Amino acid sequence: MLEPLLLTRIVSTPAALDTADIPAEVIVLRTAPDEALVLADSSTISVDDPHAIIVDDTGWHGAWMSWDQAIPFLQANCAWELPAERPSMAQGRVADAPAKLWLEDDRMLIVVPHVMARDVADRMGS
Amino acid sequence: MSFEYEGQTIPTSADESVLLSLLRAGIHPGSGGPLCFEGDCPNCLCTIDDVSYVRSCQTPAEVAVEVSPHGRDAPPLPPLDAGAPAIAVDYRVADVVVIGGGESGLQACAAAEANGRSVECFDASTGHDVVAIYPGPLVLVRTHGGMIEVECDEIVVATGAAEIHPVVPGSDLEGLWMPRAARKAVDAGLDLGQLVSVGNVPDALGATAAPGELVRFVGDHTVSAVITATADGEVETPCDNVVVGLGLHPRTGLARMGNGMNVRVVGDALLDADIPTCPPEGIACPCSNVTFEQLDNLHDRGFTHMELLKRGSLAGTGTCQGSVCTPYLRSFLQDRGQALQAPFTARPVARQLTLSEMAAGSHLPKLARTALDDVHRSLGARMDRMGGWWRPWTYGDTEAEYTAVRERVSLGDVSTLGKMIVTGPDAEATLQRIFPTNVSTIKPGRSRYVLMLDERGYVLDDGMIAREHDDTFFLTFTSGGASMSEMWIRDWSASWGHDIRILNQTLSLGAINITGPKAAEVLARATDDELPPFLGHSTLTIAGVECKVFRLSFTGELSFELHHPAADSVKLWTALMELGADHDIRPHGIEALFRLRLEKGHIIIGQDTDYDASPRRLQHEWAVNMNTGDFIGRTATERTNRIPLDKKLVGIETDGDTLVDGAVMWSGTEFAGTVSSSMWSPTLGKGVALAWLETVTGAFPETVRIDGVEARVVPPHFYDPEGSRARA
Amino acid sequence: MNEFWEAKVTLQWAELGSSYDVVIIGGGGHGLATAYNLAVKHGITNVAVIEKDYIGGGNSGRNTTVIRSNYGKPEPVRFYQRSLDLYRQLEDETDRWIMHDERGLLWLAHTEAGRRQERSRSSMNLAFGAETHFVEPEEIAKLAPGINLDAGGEFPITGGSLHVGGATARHDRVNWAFAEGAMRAGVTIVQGVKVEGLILDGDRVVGVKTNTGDVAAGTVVSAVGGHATTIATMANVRLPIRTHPLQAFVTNHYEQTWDAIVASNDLGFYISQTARGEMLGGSHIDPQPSYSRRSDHHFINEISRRIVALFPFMGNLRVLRQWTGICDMSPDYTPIMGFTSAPGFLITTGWGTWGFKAIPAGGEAMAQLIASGETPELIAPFSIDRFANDRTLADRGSSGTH
Amino acid sequence: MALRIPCPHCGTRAIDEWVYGEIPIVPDAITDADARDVDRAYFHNNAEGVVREAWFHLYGCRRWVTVERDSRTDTFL
Repeated sequence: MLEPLLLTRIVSTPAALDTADIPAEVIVLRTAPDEALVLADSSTISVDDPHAIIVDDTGWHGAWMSWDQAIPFLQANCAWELPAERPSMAQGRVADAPAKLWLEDDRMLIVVPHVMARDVADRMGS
Repeated sequence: MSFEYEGQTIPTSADESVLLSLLRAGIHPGSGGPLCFEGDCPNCLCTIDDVSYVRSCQTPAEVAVEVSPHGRDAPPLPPLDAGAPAIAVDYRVADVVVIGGGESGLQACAAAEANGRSVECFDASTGHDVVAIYPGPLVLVRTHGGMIEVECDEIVVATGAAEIHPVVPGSDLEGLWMPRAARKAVDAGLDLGQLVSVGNVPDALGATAAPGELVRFVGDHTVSAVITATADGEVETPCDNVVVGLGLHPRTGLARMGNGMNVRVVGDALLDADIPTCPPEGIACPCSNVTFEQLDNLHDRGFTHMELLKRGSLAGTGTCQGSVCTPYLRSFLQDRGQALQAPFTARPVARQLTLSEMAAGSHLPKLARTALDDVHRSLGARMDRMGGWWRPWTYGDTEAEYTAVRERVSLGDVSTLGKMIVTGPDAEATLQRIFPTNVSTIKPGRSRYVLMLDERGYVLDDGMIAREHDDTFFLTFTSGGASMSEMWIRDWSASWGHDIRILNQTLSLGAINITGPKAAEVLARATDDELPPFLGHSTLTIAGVECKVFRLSFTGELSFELHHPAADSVKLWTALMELGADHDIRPHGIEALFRLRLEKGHIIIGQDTDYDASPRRLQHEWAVNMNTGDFIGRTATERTNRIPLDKKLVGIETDGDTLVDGAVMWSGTEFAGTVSSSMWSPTLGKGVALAWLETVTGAFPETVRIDGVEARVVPPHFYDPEGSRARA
Repeated sequence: MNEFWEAKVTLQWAELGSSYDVVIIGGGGHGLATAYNLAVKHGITNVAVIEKDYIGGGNSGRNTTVIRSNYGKPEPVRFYQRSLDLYRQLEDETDRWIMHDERGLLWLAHTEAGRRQERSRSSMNLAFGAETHFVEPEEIAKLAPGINLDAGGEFPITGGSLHVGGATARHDRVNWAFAEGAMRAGVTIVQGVKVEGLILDGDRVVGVKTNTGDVAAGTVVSAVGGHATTIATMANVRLPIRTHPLQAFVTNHYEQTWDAIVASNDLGFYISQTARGEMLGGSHIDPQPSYSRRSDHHFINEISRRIVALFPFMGNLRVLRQWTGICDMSPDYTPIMGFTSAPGFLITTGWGTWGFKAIPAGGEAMAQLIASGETPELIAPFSIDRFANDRTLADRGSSGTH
Repeated sequence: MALRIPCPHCGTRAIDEWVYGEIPIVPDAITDADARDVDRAYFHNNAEGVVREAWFHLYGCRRWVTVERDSRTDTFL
């Protein structure tokens, strides 16, 4: 289920990230005030910070799951409570990996470092 | 429905406990003593389906297959070849957890729900055994289908009160009942024959009341009479069964376990405990088989503190965790002139669970795998756990791997290296203070080996700094040091108020080291671009993959480190293996790498360093520039440099045998240090080692003896000390 | 009937007086053994031990009772080997059964680096009087019955070291044996008395303030576990100590048929079966400095998984109880003993997770120091000055568990 | 899971997602430069009570967070 993703990582001032020029439909995982993982390649992105780091990043694998799939997986592999808002981003330990979750009304995206992907996939039962 | 008991098939019916089914069949499974039917006592313990110490009164008969009795004596360990069952876990979150589904528990549930709060309620009678309250707060529940962990904000303890057990002589006979158990037994249709009651027992049971106070029970294995004391002396009342009502003791174990957390106690669990009369003789603690005579003996010998009495006798340390004996230990000490003692500290777990149940939801720690993990395994590599990663230790022929590097060309997977971009207006200023080197003299396109020191002046990690542009640097760290180094730099740069951007790319980039005298030749087939000079770096397209190419050397041979997008690792590896096929290219594992670097005297952090490795001790003072400004470890280095040197990392050579890592060195009869890394060098035809040499009577010896072998102390650069091969 | 109540120990309590030659703060193993040695070996009997709760109620009664000397540096190997030797004769010396059981300790390696480490440990141990041998996995399978050498594929065993002198003893009985011996020789031991301050004359410590009154002292020794920093602060002494929780658990008791003592640094646990038949396990310290003795779920959840991975047969053992002690950790995982910058104030601390095994040698050395006024050679390397003097005893290989 | 630490970026998470970091305080009373250096490197306040400390959220934002905790009870304030 987990597939390689092409993401862009951005590190910049928080203010520049807040106002970054990223296409509206693109999912932005704001992993820290000064850092984001964007589900798009870097050519579509610009940030008003001359020192920003904007790099393509192939080091992540991800999977979309319906909530029917996600709920039992999370019950057995995630010991913290998801935020209630949709859409929203959440991150923390899932299946012992540092995971990023993108939560939508009818589905969820899980993103993990590729170096953990096989073990997370085992835990997903795939 | 049925289960097996000692070769006997015991029929059961739905909603019935193992204990009740056994009693119906005329079997008392425990080793005697009153039954409570509420899980409070150790008197109905069985081994059920390979698990001992199971309260048969709390186990539904329908889940049992094989039941066997065990008395007070220790049951055997499980068979050594037994497997561990997999137990499921269900993580839940609730505002309120209510423990106990009695009247007060249900009231608490209703009240919380009326306030719009989410509630989980657990009751042992429905198979939900709350076994612990942990910080969080977290409530741990055992069910017959697995474990439930609930994180919550508030816990309501509505566990009620336990009935106080008799501990008089004969209280280990069969045929004794607590009032609630007798009620359930009668309701379930058990025939209790001539039932006699002692103490405060509801009339509805229809028992014949024995007069006066309980003194002892009489019988052979099974009770046949109860002796009570009246104003007119002892009275013997014959019986088939006895029901004993001695008062209530609140079940506060879980509430005490949650002491200091948001725990509220309601209902009978709040009752003031009845303090029972302490009998002059009898078994105070049925779990550990402790008599009052023994308690008296200990008390007379100074074991007067309740905890010492417990530790001296082991009363209260058994299966029921003091549920039976605590009321009596308190009255025992009160009788002997002490103030009423508080019950023992309550610790998890309240009612036992197996290690497998305890492990539910946890997994063995997983290691990171590089993008080449499958490639290594398909090549037959034996993988080893190192620095948080699975790494190829050897592909099966370490000698051949070593030779490929020294004589031809070889690939190594160094994706595990820590990798970090540091940029921004203050990037140079930050690194200038992080590293003991003059960062300002590293020109764009160049790189430098660096140590990272802690505030004690000891080496935390080592790696490379490469300057890309004026304000942009790329750093590498050891495989195990990546996260620590990120934390270190983030912490310090923030404390200095520096304006920098940091990106840890350790998991994003793969890295392949191509090394050996033919490395440049093979690389040239993969790119039209010019390769960087020694200690230079540049961005090139290698076999169609964009790589940051660093030219440096850990093996002592010509080497290029190719950092590339992790998704391209397999493509790049495969292309290089094909391009080098005519040179018989082959990958080398860590074992070969460790030998190659040892011949060069390159240290490995953690193997050749301990927590007190200063640059001076490591003989790496060349990597510390005291003429730059303030760097972390500078003041410590200045301070410790004024202290005479006590040990240093040196080279050791022997003509004959290979030394063993960790071997102890002697100078005469004096300890002179230990070997940290060693090998037989096929290239040099001698044994070489790195070793920690200590001063002996104030001076460093020039020769040492190791396992009877004479060894020379030499500079730690055995192979190509001028470095001409790496620079070629 | 259980065998425990038969302890012949008699504890003779006395009232706390107002002046002693030596006042020892802390009635744990180290305080009691120091008092015992002062009185029995040096004839210094005007000694008081002040315990705030009950004797042996801190770490001395919470530890996992392993005795070993398989360290990675000459100084600790020598010291702990002395302790191991003293333990061997403690039953004869005190005429009290401490349930000493020398059965060998197996230290497991799961990696090539670990294998190397166990070889190093064996070399170092043999060089300084501790018997430790490197063993291959096949031998480990015999020494630790029921072991899964593959550990689920994740933690394959690559070798180990067998520390032949590794032993266990009953913690309470060790404490009581020293307490009884000290009391009989005239030492005053009091329980439930809390030291609330130290009496200073300039820099010099000349007594203690307690909740029951002031006590003058020629020498004050802090032998407290867990709260060493708090006591030292009263003497204006800074300690290189962080106090961390250490958790452990026991199962119910089973027939005593499993004779191994097994430790794995990589898996972070150690386990043995007690004389009473309980399986007793522990792990490394919690990461944060803390004085909380609260047991948590994460610890036992993880350690159970690791134990069961290595010893699947233990999966059906029932956990009876978990508990927590608080350990004073020094920066180099080695004790800190002896004089301080405050005259009249001595410390024995930094016992981390290995204080129990050090009790006999620690008490012996502290008593020698007090009696002679000079630091015995055996503990000279453990002086608090070593940090400023750049002579720490870093020992990466022994920094893990118990 | 266990003790939970509030992360301003990620929410409250169990302690096993974090790495502990001490915030050292060298007492003003220590004035000698070497003594201050040694104190900073080795000595600890190790206070029984409320302590200020840093935790690195390794499994989340990978940033240091400063928190206060009561070391007697392990309560995060």
